[in-house]
Amino acid sequence: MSSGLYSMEKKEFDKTFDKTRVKAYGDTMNDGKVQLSFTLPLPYSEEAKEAARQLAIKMGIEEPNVTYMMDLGVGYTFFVVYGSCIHSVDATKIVVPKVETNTMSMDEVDEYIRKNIGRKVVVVGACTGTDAHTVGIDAIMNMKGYAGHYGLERYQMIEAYNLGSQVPNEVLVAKAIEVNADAILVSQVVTQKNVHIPNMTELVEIVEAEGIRDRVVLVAGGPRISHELAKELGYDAGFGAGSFAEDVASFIVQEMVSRGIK
Amino acid sequence: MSSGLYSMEKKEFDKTFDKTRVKAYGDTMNDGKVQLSFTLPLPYSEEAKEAARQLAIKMGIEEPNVTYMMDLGVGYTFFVVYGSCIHSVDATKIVVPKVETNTMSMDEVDEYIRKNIGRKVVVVGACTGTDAHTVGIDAIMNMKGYAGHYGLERYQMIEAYNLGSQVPNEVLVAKAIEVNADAILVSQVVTQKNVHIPNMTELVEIVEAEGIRDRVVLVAGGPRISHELAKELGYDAGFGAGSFAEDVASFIVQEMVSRGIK
Amino acid sequence: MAYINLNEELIKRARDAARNIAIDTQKFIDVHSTVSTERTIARLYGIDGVDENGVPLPNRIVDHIKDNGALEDGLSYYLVNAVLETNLSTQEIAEEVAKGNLNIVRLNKHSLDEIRKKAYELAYPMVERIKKNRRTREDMIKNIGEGDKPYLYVIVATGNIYEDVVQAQSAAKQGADIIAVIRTTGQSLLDYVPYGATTEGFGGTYATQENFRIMRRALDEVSLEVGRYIRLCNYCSGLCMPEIAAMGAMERLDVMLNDALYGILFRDINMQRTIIDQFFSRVINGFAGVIINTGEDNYLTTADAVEAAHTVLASQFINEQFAKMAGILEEQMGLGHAFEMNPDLKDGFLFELAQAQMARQIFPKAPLKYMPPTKFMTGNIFKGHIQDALFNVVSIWTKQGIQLLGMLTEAIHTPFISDRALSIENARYIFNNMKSIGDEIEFKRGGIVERRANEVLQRATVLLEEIEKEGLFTTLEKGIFADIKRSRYGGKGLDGVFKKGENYINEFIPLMLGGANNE
Amino acid sequence: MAYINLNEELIKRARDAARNIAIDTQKFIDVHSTVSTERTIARLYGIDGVDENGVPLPNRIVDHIKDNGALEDGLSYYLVNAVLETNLSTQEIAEEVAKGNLNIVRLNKHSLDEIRKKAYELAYPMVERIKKNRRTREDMIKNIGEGDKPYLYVIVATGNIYEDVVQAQSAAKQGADIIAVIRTTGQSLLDYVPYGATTEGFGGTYATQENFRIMRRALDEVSLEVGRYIRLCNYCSGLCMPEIAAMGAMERLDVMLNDALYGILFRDINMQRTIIDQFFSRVINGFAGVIINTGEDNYLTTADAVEAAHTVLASQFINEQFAKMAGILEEQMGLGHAFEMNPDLKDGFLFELAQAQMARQIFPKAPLKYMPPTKFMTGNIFKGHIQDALFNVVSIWTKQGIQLLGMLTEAIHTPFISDRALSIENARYIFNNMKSIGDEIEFKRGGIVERRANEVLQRATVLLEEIEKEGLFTTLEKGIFADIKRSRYGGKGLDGVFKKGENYINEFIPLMLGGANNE
Ligand code: B12
Ligand code: B12
Ligand SMILES: Cc1ncc(COP(=O)(O)O)c(C=O)c1O
Ligand SMILES: Cc1ncc(COP(=O)(O)O)c(C=O)c1O
Repeated sequence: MSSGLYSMEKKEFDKTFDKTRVKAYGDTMNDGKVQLSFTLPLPYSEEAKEAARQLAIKMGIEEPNVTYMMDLGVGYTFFVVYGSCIHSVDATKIVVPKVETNTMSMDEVDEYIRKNIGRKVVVVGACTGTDAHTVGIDAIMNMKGYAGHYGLERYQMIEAYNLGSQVPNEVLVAKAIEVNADAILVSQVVTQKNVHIPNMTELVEIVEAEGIRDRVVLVAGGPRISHELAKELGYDAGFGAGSFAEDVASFIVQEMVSRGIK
Repeated sequence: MSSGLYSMEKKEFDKTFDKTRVKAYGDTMNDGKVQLSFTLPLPYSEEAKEAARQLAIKMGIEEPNVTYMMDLGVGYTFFVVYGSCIHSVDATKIVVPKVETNTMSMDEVDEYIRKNIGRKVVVVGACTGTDAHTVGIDAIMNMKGYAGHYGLERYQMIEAYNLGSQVPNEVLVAKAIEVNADAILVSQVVTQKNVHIPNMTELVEIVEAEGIRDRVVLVAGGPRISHELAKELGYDAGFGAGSFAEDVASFIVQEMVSRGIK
Repeated sequence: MAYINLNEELIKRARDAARNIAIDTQKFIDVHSTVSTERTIARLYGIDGVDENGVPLPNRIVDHIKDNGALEDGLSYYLVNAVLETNLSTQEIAEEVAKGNLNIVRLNKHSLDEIRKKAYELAYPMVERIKKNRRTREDMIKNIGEGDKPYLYVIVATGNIYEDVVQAQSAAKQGADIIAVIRTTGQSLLDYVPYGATTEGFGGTYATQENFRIMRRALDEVSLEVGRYIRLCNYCSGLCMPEIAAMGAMERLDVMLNDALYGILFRDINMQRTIIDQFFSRVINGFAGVIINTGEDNYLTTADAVEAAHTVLASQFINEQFAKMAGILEEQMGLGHAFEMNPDLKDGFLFELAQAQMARQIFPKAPLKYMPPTKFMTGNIFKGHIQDALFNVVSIWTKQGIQLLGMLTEAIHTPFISDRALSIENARYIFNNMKSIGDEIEFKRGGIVERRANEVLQRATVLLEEIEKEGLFTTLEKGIFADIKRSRYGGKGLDGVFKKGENYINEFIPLMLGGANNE
Repeated sequence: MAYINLNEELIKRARDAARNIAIDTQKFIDVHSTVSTERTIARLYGIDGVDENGVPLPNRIVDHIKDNGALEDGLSYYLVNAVLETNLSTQEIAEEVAKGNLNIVRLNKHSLDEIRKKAYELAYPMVERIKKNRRTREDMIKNIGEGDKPYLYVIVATGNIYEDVVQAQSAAKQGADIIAVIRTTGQSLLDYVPYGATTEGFGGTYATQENFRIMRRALDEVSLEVGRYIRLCNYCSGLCMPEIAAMGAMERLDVMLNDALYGILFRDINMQRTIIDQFFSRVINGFAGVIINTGEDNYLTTADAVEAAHTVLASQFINEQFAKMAGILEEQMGLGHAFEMNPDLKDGFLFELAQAQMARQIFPKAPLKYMPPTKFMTGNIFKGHIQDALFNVVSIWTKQGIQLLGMLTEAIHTPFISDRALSIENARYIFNNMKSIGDEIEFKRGGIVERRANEVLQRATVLLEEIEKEGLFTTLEKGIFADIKRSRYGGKGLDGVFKKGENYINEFIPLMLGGANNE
């Protein structure tokens, strides 16, 4: 009656969690397990499989296991790979730029405006450039709102103009000037080949050229827009997937107050 | 009427295929697109998402896009990431160790044995150690075979003994000695925590200790066994997923002849 | 085939209302034309190419007539007259006009009868070419075969036609039956059709005649290899509806997205403009043997799929009648709908099944175009892949015609080569593993499925009868479809609409109307 | 609920044959015992712990009796006698025996009557403890609730019980209803149960009583958090069947894999040994209110699922009768079957549906355990995920009891934490989105599904009647199940089997038989 089975495995790595060296996790702390899939422009063959393995190794995958390969039929092969990634991340050093205001409810926003600004806040929004995805900006602006969160149009102290889809930047800025807008909202959903970058940049340039940059709050949003990216491009804030009207409204009014826009 | 739309995108990378620098492919040559998924032992949060992004960057992913994160409920978070991998592989330098014999049909193998060996070849096989996955070795050895390929038992010039599952290495070697085997076949399917490595190594050691290494062909197989690994561990060949009896039979008999086993 | 009991009386009422809506709108269409319709006639008369600034000659010659204040007579009148007068070819005339060497409005006029006769004669070669394309398609299908229905329809959208070819051929080898080359973002708003082979687009590739040709050639090649005729699809809807239909007819495209309502609602194209364009584009599609795909599935990308299900059905009825009027056979009517309910909905699958089965029974011969989940797709590709699987289940069960395959990366990017491979694998697995389910499984009488289908039918009928009273344009102004309001005088392209004058002729309509049966 | 017409006459014949097979085998069981059965009695009398070499005391004391050539009288006789003689506790006696200080075989013997009385008295506390566990379970379910059926069953298999806890709690939070801690490879072949908390296993974690306790505590904790009682599952089958059943009863496990046939066929455990062990283990499981899971699904991992479907059904009938005989209620019979047909099979889905619906109707109260695709899973995790999706569709449709969730990485590794999350998501989506499908969709009379089910039933009946004639052991020797031949005298553990002697007693059987109803 041997209990030899107990001792077969050597502890090969340190299994304690270290926040300065966080690794991926499959079923054992620090095992580094990751799943990968990709296509290589190489014909279905053992050599292609080996190339896939080597690519994984270059990514820092130890003992990559090519669990599947599929012939895509034109000299291309698709791979699924599992393996242990040697890289780790220092989670104690992570700082995520976030929109720094605290979110208020619709009523609180209205109240805040009454108290601190004393007049209706004017907001102009659009889906700009060639982008026709209005659902996002509608979610933020429409009376009806989104997922049970009312849009800006329903706020008593906000006057909201939603210009809709495929609005040229010039038109949006012209409208902002016409209605004396306090904030401009830009939605960008199509990001293929980074088409949103020049478009978003152009808007900032126009706003600056028109000399209104300091008296408007400039906000961008869309599923692939991060606060970080928006800041980089010269916006005051960026809102990604899962944003609601109150997030934006709270930001706008607090930003107005802190910048002294009255 | 402007055709300005045509010129918006700059060619950012070289789109020609270079076999010395093969990159992953999404929809444009050399775009480097890969998909990743992994779990981090960090609570669902923006910080965890950033950690995922940073891990991807360490793996050589440019502009990683964390497309999804899922709260696993115990301070762990699962991520799906897409991005462009900067690494490339030199496909001109790839050499894959393969079993070097050419595969003959069952009849050809029998004929080959008659001509070159002149007596029945004796093969002993088993699924060894704690491994109970017999389907693989059965596929190779059973009369019935697998996917329309008859197993070794049906070969007129092969005498095949299939010992079944969970056979201790000692028992397998003892049987090989008893029946004067020309080849020993080892199947290993469970590879969790590399449990197959010590087990496969032990067999080689026993075979050597018994002094029969030079007169048997030693073959390993299983879904995660590569020829390379088998060679490393001291086997003559390794057969992975999708192997058939004729592959193994062809190898055994040609190896016998080239090593002068008669 | 398993069936649900549908209220036949309601179906009849709905269809009658839709017919009246179409007839009423057709009255408006018949007395109007558009710049794009005229450019289409130019193309059908063989005018092609661009001027030194890259402006297409069809645009140059139609603008020329417009600039001369003579648009109401239409292009044919002046062009054919110019041929009679100058003995130049139509192409030469266009080139001379573009160079400023010729003013075709100012030429001596031949009699309308003479022009008509000549017009017919000049139209003939193109009509024959298109007829020949139709026969080539029929022959290829007969000789090399085609895929089973539901056809597997996938998109390619790299922006680069040559890269598209790689992706398309790969898809065909994996089992795709129809390849749609998605257009670049914004092309539908261009009031011209770009020219030549193109390699730079955003979220799609320019629809150009040369690109059509390149892709058709690539697909013919791979069709022979895989032993299945692979259909090619592109998009008519937009400011160039009939022009693109004509290009598609010339280059043997097989399937074309064609829906004025889509353009009105989702591209803010002026309703007068596009409804006029739609008619001619459908006449051409019909004659070319093209399967049209309509776009009512798009309603559900903005409206809720449970709430707005009846608007989809109503739109299918209207599209059916508009198609009929333009001579399109039922077998060519790829009426659209979509699997767009919230995946969290309890029994949502039964509701989807109800909608699909209902459409199947109401339009029994139509190769229904079934769109995949898009709105509720997320960055979770694993969940997405099974949403697509349930979509495939509904499709094989209810015998849809064209399965627009869902991609697991729908919420992330236009498909990578492997995304397409995985989605084809998904559909093939399910279509084969559940092959006979539609014949083997029955719907409970009076159950959720039957009740839901009849409720949707009921609401669609009421809506259609309301539209019948108000007229289509007024309905659109009121925002009844897809929650979107459009003004009769707003949107893009109104300036291209004109009332036909006394001399207006378009011989292609009598030559082509009657569709694939017009021999 | 939708139903298929099954030949009731055949069902009756099959069930009768199975009953006769069980009765016949039970005659053999009744006059035999095994070392593991005796060790179980030791444990139930409170003996636990290991000696200085790590050998469990239950083994030491049973080996002691065996070494003294007295095994035929069984453990109870000597142990209880020793209590009467020495006034030591059972645990103290075991410890003394292990130290070599005491020979309980050589002690003065009390009368059998006296021993019997004392045995009953000593057995009482453990019987009460187990009863109390059952009530605790019932109360918790009443107070905090439980998941809907099919229960979502997932495995954890890290090898480390503490790591398993993380994975299990995570799974519970995602929606799992049952957590099975897979045993390490090879444990079922150990003729002892390892002791204490363990952190090193291969493809699974050692089943030890301490590990059971650790996991039960973790699940109770998370049950309260998620507001659902989370069931814990482990494995009886193997050389320690009844011992593990007893440990499970003591630690309030809720579900246990329990199938002698599995051990015989897939672990080459001697048939006499394990069929004897099975009886006592099931008596304990039954009394503890545990749902047993049988293993006929495993046949399809070697044999073809279309060809061998009837062997699964036949085995379900046999397992039902063996369970009944051991006092297990129908509501505790998690009879196994599996979704293991080749995904390339045309209409394979309908065949799977037939099998699942048939099992549902033949065993209407049993919480059928439905196993996922494993054999045809590959390294293609994307395809795998939709194979699992179709499996989930069949399950919700046919109202299975316990859904052993398929993992997209089945062919690659034991589940990662995220694999489990994705498979729970898969099942939850489909179970909710198709909730009522079983009540809303009907099977065509005389269609593929009905015909297939009756064909399988027919073949199972013939097989059972054959086994009835030959006897179970002979059938196994002939290799009729799962294509595997086993000798009556081969396999592991035969040396632990003995014929009961005159003094043999086991008071736990009368105390526990009658199962969960035995109050
Ligand atoms: C609906 C839809 C359409 C509809 C749009 C209808 C309409 N009126 O909007 C139609 C059918 C017309 C369409 C067309 C096209 N689409 Co589209 N579409 C989608 C789809 C399915 C859903 C988008 C959506 O409505 N999301 C729901 C809303 C609520 O979410 P959201 O936009 O992220 O908004 C939230 C946040 O991001 C944020 N937010 C968004 N904007 C703003 C702005 C501000 C100021 C703030 C504060 C916040 C904010 O708040 C919102 C609420 O939380 C997506 C795929 C998907 N599942 O995501 C593809 C998708 C976006 N489309 C895509 C493409 C390529 C196209 C086309 C270009 C295809 C083509 N060539 O024909 C066309 C052309 C459109 C064009 N020119 O823009 C791609 C984009 C790829 C990319 N990353 O670039 C996607 C991802 C699909 C794909 N895989 O190909 N589409
Ligand atoms: C069937 C099966 C079982 C059956 C085995 C029945 C039997 N008699 O074989 C049963 C149910 C008993 C079983 C049990 C277990 N299994 Co199991 N099982 C599988 C399953 C579903 C299929 C394996 C199979 O039969 N493949 C088909 C054969 C034909 O393919 P093959 O083995 O690769 O063989 C081919 C080649 O590799 C090659 N080949 C194989 N051997 C040899 C030998 C030679 C000499 C040559 C030349 C070629 C060759 O040729 C063959 C034909 O082409 C896999 C999952 C999967 N889909 O792969 C899991 C799997 C292998 N099992 C697994 C595990 C963990 C177990 C258990 C340990 C779980 C547990 N703790 O209880 C137990 C214990 C088994 C043990 N001690 O070994 C894991 C292994 C993980 C790992 N990589 O280590 C897998 C991958 C499932 C999983 N994801 O957890 N299993
Ligand atoms: C009917 C119809 N036409 C055209 C399109 C695409 O047109 P665009 O190029 O405007 O995106 C679609 C897309 O969904 C459609 O449904
Ligand atoms: C009935 C039954 N018992 C036990 C097991 C597992 O036992 P082992 O630990 O021997 O792998 C299984 C696994 O499939 C089973 O089906």
